[in-house]
Amino acid sequence: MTDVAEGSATGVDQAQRAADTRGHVPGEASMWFFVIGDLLIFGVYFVGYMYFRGQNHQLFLASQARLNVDIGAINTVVLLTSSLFVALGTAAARAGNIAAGLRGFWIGLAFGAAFPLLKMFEWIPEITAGLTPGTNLFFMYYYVMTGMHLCHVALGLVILCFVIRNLKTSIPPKISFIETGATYWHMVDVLWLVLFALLYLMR
Amino acid sequence: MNTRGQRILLWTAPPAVALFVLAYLVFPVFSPPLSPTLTPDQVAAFFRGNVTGILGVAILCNLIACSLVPLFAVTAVQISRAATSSPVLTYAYVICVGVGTTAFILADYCWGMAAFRPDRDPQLTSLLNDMAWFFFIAPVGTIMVQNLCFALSVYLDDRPDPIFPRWVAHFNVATVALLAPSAFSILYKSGPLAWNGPLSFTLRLTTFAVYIAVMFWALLRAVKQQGDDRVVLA
Amino acid sequence: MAEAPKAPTAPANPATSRCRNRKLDQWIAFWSVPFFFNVFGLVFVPLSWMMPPRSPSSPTPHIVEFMHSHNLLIACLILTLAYGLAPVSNSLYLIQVKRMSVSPAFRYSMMIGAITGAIVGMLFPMFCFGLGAFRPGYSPAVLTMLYDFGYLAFIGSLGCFCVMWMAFGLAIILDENNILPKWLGYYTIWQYVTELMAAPVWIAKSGPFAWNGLMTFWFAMVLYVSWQIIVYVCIFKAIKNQPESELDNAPPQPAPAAVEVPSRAGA
Amino acid sequence: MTSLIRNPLTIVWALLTTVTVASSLIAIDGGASHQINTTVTTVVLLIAAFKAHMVIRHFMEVRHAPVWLKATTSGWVLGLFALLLGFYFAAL
Repeated sequence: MTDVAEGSATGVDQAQRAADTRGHVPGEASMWFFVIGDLLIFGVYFVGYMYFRGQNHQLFLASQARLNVDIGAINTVVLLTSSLFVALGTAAARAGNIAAGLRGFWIGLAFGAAFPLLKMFEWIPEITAGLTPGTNLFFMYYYVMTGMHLCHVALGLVILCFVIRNLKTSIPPKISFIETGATYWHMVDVLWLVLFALLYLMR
Repeated sequence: MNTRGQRILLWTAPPAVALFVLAYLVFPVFSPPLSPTLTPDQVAAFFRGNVTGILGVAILCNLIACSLVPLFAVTAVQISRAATSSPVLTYAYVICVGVGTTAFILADYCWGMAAFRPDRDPQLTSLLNDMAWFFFIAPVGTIMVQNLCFALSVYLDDRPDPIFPRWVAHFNVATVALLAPSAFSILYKSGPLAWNGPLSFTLRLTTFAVYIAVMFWALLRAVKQQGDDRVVLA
Repeated sequence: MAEAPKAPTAPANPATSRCRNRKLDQWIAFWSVPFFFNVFGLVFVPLSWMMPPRSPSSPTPHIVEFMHSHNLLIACLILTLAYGLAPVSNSLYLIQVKRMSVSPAFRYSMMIGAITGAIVGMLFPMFCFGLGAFRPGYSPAVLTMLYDFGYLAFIGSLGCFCVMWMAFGLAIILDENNILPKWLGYYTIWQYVTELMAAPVWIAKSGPFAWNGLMTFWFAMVLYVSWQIIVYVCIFKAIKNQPESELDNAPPQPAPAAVEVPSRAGA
Repeated sequence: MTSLIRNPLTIVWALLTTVTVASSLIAIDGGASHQINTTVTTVVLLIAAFKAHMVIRHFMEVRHAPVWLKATTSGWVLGLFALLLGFYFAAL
């Protein structure tokens, strides 16, 4: 993964200051292709959920009542905090403060790792209570969308580990790769914010 | 890198062929081949009456199902020596071998499964028998493409001393034409194209036997000529 | 172990005596792809109406009637003759991955994924449909099982294709020879992630997550078809742009004064 | 530590956390009977849109990005939430 940024890193670094006035694409442009694509794919899922919810409001409301809003809200804050430290770490690394950058990414990784754990505390009681994807359409959406999101979280944690390795081993660190990893992680955050509103909160 | 390994692998083919011939000769389903027009009850009765023979051959074929793979693997190596621009034909050949061999194994499983519990519902025994025949006779698509890939690599090799003589390629194209009719066994329950008919069954198996013999000879010759030439790994 | 074909930098021998197209093998393999996919599409949609998929919850008489339609047999026949071209279309990915600066493990994973995928995703479901039409005497219970088996194996066979596309996407992203564009690698990764979303077809019998559902079939199909077309366009460009000197059958370099092509030197 | 607190990113984070808690409370208060509640839904979705916008702008640093990226991401947020609210109200 670290090799991804190799080619363009130095060039981007030097060009970065000059380009700041016109606007700087954080991370690699090809990664943005992935991020926007992913946002669109999830967008289709969100709109599909809303459409099918409209067909059967009562079923969705009744099923929604069985979710654990507390863990959902805690998870939202956990991801937001993780994103904050990743953003702080990125800014520090860009400013040349490697130690602060590493600290930011480590704390971000720790908060990020708490997300799947909390998810398990949420899912396992639900599954043992008989609420499986086969229960009804709401729970199918619930498990598919949160499951997909969890896959993204897992991939994001792996990417954060590579970013930390990059910060530790390469001097100077490859800023474009760090930004790419951070961008992906924030996208995971954005998707969760929408999921939280759609699955847990709306009435 | 000398060619000893290739020669060893090639010589595993004759004993494998001998075992296949043995399996063919003692397999009750093939003497004569079961007619597709049998009713489920007749099929079930046949399987009840021949449990030992069918299970014995199913077990044997389970063990030797992949034993011709070394011959195909050596063919793939020789294809990759041809003067083509990329290993595309080698890769296609290898994937085709994997798919074709698995189809054969599935056929063997279905026959074994039918004989394992012969007092099963006749409907299911008949279904397993049909499925076995489908997998055994019909899926000629991969071996056709496989032989075409081989033939193409020979045709495209325009060096003055090609690896294979031209007629081997012509022969491979001819086998493609001769194997194609057995795909039609899906459509017919009687006549020459049914799975027990002369075109689908006899012609197909004869062609395959001759093909293996010819390729064995051609590969022996090619490996011998290869000598110390290095092979580029695909 | 990275086997980047170290292309000799000297320009190709201008006196290319043999005027035929050196990449003929790649082009023949490439043009079999549109042929194969068209046959595939024609057989599944207008000939047999296997696709778009019928509902998993359709009443048994409808299933029985569908499984008895003679066109399923003809579809099965055509596919049996043509399915050997699927390995050719897969080997086109493999030759491009071979040119990349990544480990051979990537293309070997893809090769194994292609082998297993062709069996469980194509040959087996095809025969499930064919068998029902072949012998009209089967009981409705058996026919329903074949129907389920056919559709679930066809639409719900995930792992083999996932490993293939994961290896393909990663290879593109990690490659340093720029054989295929980087964004295609990311595109492949999200195509692969969407494929995971087909898992609910094993649970839902109706609605958007059934095997004929809006999410699991239609949405995945739109993504897949556009991805597949773009991949082949990129592969077309990659074959076209491959320099002559990098080919396995590149003309012998004048420098070592080789008398004849020793044995596909150069790669 | 003071630099961390005064950092604009931290202020954004504090804002986001506050609205998260607020939207959870609104939902719990307003939807205890699990009836359709258009006010709660509208507020909650608008808060989510705001949060997504803030994360994209500030954490993803799209604020400093070229116009095409700003337009695409804002277009996604606007389009998505317009569609969500549209489908929600259309089905009432």
